[in-house]
Amino acid sequence: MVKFGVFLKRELRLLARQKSDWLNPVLFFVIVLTLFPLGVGPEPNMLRIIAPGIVWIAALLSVLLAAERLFKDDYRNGVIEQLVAARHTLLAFVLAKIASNWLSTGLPLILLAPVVALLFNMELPALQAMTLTLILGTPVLSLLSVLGAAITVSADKGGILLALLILPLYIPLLIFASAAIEAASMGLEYRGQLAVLLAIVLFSLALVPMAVCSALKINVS
Amino acid sequence: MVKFGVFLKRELRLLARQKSDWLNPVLFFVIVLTLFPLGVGPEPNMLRIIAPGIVWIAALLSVLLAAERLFKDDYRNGVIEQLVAARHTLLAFVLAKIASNWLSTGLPLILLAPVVALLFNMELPALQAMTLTLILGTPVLSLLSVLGAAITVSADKGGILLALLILPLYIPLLIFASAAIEAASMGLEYRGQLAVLLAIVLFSLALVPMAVCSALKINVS
Amino acid sequence: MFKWLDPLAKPETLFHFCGKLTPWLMGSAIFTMLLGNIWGLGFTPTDYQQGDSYRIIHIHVPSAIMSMGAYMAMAIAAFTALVWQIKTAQWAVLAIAPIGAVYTAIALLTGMAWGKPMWGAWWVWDARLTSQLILLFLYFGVMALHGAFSDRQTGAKVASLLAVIGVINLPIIHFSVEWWNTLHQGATITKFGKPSIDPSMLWPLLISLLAYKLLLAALACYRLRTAILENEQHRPWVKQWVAKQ
Amino acid sequence: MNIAQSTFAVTAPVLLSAQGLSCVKQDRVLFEQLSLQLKPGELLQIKGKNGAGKSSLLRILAGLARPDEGELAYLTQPLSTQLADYAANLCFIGHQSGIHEQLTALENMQFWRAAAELRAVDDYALLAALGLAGLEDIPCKMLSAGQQRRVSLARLWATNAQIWILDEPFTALDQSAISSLQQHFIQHLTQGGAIILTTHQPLTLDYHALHALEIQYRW
Amino acid sequence: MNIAQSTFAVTAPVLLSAQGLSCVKQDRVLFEQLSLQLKPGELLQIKGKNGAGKSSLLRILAGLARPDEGELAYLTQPLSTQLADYAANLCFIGHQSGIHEQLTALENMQFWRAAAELRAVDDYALLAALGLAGLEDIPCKMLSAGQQRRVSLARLWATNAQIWILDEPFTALDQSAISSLQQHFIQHLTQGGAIILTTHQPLTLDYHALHALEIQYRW
Ligand code: HEM
Ligand SMILES: Nc1ncnc2c1ncn2[C@@H]1O[C@H](COP(=O)(O)OP(=O)(O)OP(=O)(O)O)[C@@H](O)[C@H]1O
Ligand SMILES: Nc1ncnc2c1ncn2[C@@H]1O[C@H](COP(=O)(O)OP(=O)(O)OP(=O)(O)O)[C@@H](O)[C@H]1O
Ligand SMILES: [Mg+2]
Ligand SMILES: [Mg+2]
Repeated sequence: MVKFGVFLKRELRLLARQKSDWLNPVLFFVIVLTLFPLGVGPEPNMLRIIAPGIVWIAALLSVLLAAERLFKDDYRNGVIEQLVAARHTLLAFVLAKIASNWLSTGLPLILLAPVVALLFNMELPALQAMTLTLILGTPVLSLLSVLGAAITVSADKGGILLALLILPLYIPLLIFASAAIEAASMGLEYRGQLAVLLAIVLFSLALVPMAVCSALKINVS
Repeated sequence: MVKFGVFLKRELRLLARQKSDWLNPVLFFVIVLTLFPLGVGPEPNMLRIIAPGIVWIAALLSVLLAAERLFKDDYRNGVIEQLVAARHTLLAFVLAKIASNWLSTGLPLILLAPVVALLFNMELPALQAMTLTLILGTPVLSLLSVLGAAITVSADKGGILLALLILPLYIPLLIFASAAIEAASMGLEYRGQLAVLLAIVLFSLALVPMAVCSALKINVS
Repeated sequence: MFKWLDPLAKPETLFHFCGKLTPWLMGSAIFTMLLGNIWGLGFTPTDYQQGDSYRIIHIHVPSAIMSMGAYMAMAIAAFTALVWQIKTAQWAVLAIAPIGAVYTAIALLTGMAWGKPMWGAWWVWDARLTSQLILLFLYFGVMALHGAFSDRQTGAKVASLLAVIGVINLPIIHFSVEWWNTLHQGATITKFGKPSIDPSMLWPLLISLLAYKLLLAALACYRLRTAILENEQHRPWVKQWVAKQ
Repeated sequence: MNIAQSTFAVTAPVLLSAQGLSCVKQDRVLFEQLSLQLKPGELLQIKGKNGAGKSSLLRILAGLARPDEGELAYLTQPLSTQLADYAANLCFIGHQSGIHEQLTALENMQFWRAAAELRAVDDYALLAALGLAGLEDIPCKMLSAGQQRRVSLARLWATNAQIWILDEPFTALDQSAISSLQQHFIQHLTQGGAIILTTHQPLTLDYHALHALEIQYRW
Repeated sequence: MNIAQSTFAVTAPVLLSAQGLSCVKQDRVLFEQLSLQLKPGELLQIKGKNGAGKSSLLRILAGLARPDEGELAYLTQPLSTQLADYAANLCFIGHQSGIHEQLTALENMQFWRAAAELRAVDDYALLAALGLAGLEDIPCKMLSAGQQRRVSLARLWATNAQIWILDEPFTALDQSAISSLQQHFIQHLTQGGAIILTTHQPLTLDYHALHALEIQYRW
C-alpha cells in the first residue's frame, strides 16, 4: 500500500499539472444542467420533477468523459505494458487511478450539489437525498468508467464505445438514485434505495478493480 | 476539389474499416435517450413534453463525442504536421473531415428520428419538425465539434475541454430547434425558427472551415 | 466431464464435431419450427379477446425467452474462455452474439407489433420492455467492442470479458427495472398479466421454443466453424481440409 | 569532393539559405547566429548531441516553426513571401512517421499522392522494392517499427520535391534498408536535388557534396 | 570468447529458456520451433530484418504475450508457475519509452522506483551522469527524442533485475550515449546479469559471451 500512495501522488501531480482535467468535468456538469432549462422550457414545476433524473444523467456523462482518456497516455507511452510486465504493482496502480478519478470528478460533483439544488428549485430534503446518493453513487460511477476505459484502452476509437459499454451497467444506479431523490422530495422514506446503492458500491468495489487489471492485461498482450 | 474527393474517400475508408465509428454514436444516442425515461420516470405525457429538448441534447452529446478524436490520430502520427508543411491542401483536408463527421453521425441521427418519435410517443407533426431541425442543425453540430477538436488537438487532455468550448456556441441552436419541435407538436407555425436555424448553418459554413485551418496551424507550430 | 470436453478445446476436433452436428441440428430445427408454427397458427382456436393477433405469440415468446438463453450460453462460453484461456471458447462467444442480438430484436419488434393493438402505443416504458431493450444494448456492446480492435485476438478476449461482466448485470437490471416501475407508480397502462394458457395453445408454444433453441445451436455451430477456419487458416489441417472439399 | 563537382556547386543557384538564425526554448538558447546555404546536389548533415537542437532547426527550415531571430530565403527571395512555392518543392519527414495507423500502406500512399503531389508511380512495385511485398493491404498498425518507417519513406521515391528535410530517417531501419535509402539519396542529389538530414548513424556512402553543420549542445 | 568465461557459462544455471516457440500473426508464421537459453553473464542479440519477428519474440520472452506454441522456463521451472518471481527479476524496455510525457524525468524515476522496485540511488546524480543535468525538472514532453530515450534507460542504472530485455535501446541516442550504455551492459554482465536485445546498429564493445540468434524474415 506504500505503492498505492506513490501512484496516487503521481496521479494527483498530473491533475495538478493539468487543472483542466478536474475543472472541465465540473464545468461540463454545470453546462449540461443549464442546457435542460433551455431545451425543455423554464417551467419550474416541470423542472423540479425531472431534476433528479437529469442530475444523475449529467453526472454520469461528466464522469464518463473524464475517464475516457484515463489510461490512454500511459498505454501509448508503454507505461502500462511495463506495469503488466512487472505484474505485482498493477493493482495498486489501478486503485490509484480509480481514486484519482473519483477525487477529481466525483468529489467536486458532491460539493456542487447545493448549486444544482438552487438551479432546479429543489427543497432541502431533496438536496439532502441528492447529496447522499451522490456520495454513494459517484464511486460506482468512477469504478465503472475506469473499467470501461481499461477495456477500450487499445481499441482504435475509445470515446463513444466506452459510453456504450458502461451505460447499461449504470442503469440500476440511475434508477435507485433518482428514485431516492424523488421519494425525498415527496417527504417519503428513502432508506431502502440508499441500502441498495450501498450494496452496489460494495459489490463493485470488490469486483471492479480485478476486472480492470485483467482488462489491462488483455489489452497489452 | 479533386483533393477533397481523395481525402473524403480516405475518411470514409477509415469509417468503413471501423464500423464502430459510425455505429457507436448512433447507439450512444439511443442509449442516452433511454436513460431519460429511466431517470425521470415512464409517464408518457411528461416524456412527450420533455422529448424535444432531450433529443437535441442527446444529439449534441453524441456528435461531440464522435468528433473528439477526429484529429488526434493524424496529429500524433505527424500527418497534420506534414499537411501544414505542404500548406495548400489543408483546407480540402478539413472540409473532408467535416463532411465525414456529418455523414457518420449527423446523417444517422436524422434517419433515426422515426425511432425516437416512437420511443417518446411523438405525433406526426412533431416528428416532421424534429426531422427538419435535425437536417438543418446537425451540420452546425458537426462544424462546431470539428472546430473544438481542432482547437484542442494538441491540448494534453482534449476530451472535456472540447465539450466546454462547444457547448455555449450550441445554445442558440438548442433553443430554436426545440422551440420549433414544441411549436409543431402544438400545431403552430414554426417557419421562423427554421429560418433562424438556416441562418446559423450558412454562417458557420462560411466561417468555421477557415477557423479550423488556422487552429491546426497554430497547434502544429 | 472435463475428459470429454478437453479435446473439444482443440480447434480441429471442434471443427469436425460441429460439422457433424450442424446438419442434425438444422434439420430438427426446421422440422420443429414447421410443426410448431403450423399447429400454432393453423389449428388453435381464435382468441375471443384478441382475435387472431395473438398468434404472434408463437414468434414472440420463444424468441424472447431464447434471447436470454443465448446470452447465458454466450456468457458461459466467455467465462470458459477467460478462466481456462481457451481460444475456441472466445470464438464461440462471437459466434453466438449476433444470433442472440437478432433474437432480441425479433422479440422487441414482434412485441411492439403486438403492443400497438393491445396498448394503443408502439412503446411504453414498461419494466420488461425496458430490460429487453437493454439486453439488446448489451449484445451490441459485445459486438461493437470486438469490432473496435484491429488485433483480432485482443478483440475476442475483451469481448469475452464484457460478456461475463454483462451477465452479472443481467439480473440486476431485470429486478431494478421491475422495482423502478412499482416505485414510481407512474405507468398508466396496467402491465400484461400472465395469461393462463390453454393447453391447446401451450403445446405448439413449447414446440416452437424447442425449435428456437435448436436453431440457435445450429447457427452457432455453423458460425463457429467459419470462425475456426478464419482463425486457423495458416494451419496445415485447414489446408488439407480445404483441398479435400 | 572532386573539382568538377565543386565548380558546379559554386555556379548553381542557392535553393535555401538561412542568415543569423537563433532558437530559444524555455530560457535556453539552443543556437544563435546560425547561417547555412543549400544548393542543388548538396547533402547537408546537421550534427550534434542529443538535445543540441537539430530537430528544432529542421522544423524551422521546413517552415513549421519560426526562428526567434534571423531570416530564411528560398531562391534568394524571403521565405515568408514564397511559402506556397517552397512548400510545393519540399518534402519533410520528421520524428513522427506521418502515416495513419489504421490505413494500409497503399492507402497511405494514395493519401500522400493527393496531399503532397506525388508522381503517379506504381505503388505495388514501389512497396515491393522496399521489402513490403504482401503487406500492402494490412493496416500499418500491424507492421513492425521498421516496416512502418519504410512505408513513411516510400514517399521519397515518388515525390517531385527538390528539397528533402529528414529528421533521423534511419531510425528503426535495418542495414539493407539504410543502404538502399542512401543509394536513393545519391540518385536524388545527382538529379539536382538537395537534402538536409540529421542522423546519429554514420553516412556510409560516398557523397559528392557532403557538408556538415555541427550544433554544440549548450546549457 | 575466452575459455575461462565459457567454462563459467557452462556451469552456471540457466536463467531463461525457451523450447519450440512459434508465433503466428494474422496468417503468417513468423518463427517456428525456436529455442534459446540465457545464462548469467550472457548477452543474446536477436538479429533479423525489419519485420522478422524480433519484437514479437521479445514480448513473448517478457511474458507480455503468449507463444502460439512452445514452452518457456525460468530457472528450469515452467514460466507460468513462476510469473511473479520472473517479473520481479526482469526489466523490459520496448519500442515505447515507458515514460509519461507530462511528468518530469525525476518524477518518472520515482514512479519506476515504486513500480519496478528500483534501488534508492541519487536520481539527480544519475540523470546528470546521463547528460540530463538541468533538465530534471521539466516535463519529458519538452525533451528531445534522444533525451527522452535517456530518461527511459536511466532505469537500467537503478534496477536490481538480473534479466534485461531491451528492444532497440540505441534508437535516437547519439554515439557517446550508445557507448556509455554499452559500458553499462558490460558491467551488468560481469555482475552475473543477462541481457537479451535487438538492435540494427552494431555492438561495438568486446563482450565475453555474446550470442546471436537470427530470425529469418519469412513470408
Ligand atoms: C416491445 C414489446 C414487448 C417486449 C420487449 C416483450 C418482451 C418479452 C419478454 C422478454 C418475454 C419473456 C419473459 C420471460 O421469459 O420471463 C416475454 C414474454 C411474453 N410476452 Fe412479451 N414483450 C412485449 C410485448 C408483449 C405484448 C404486447 C404482449 C401481449 C399482450 C406480450 C405477451 C407476452 C406473453 C404472453 C409472454 C409469455 C408469458 C411468460 O413467459 O410469462 N408481450 N415478452
Ligand atoms: N498485431 C499484429 N497483427 C498482425 N501482424 C502483426 C502484428 N504485429 C506484428 N505483425 C507482423 O509481425 C511481423 C513481425 O513484427 P515485429 O514487430 O516482431 O518485427 P521486428 O522484427 O521487431 O521488426 P523491426 O526490426 O522493424 O522492429 C511484421 O511483419 C508484422 O507485419
Ligand atoms: N516545447 C519545448 N519546450 C521547451 N524546451 C524544448 C521544447 N522542445 C525542445 N526543447 C528543448 O530543446 C532542446 C533541443 O531539442 P531538439 O528536439 O531540437 O533536439 P535534437 O537535437 O533533435 O536532439 P535528438 O538528437 O535527441 O533528437 C532540448 O534540449 C529540449 O530540452
Ligand atoms: Mg531530434
Ligand atoms: Mg521491432
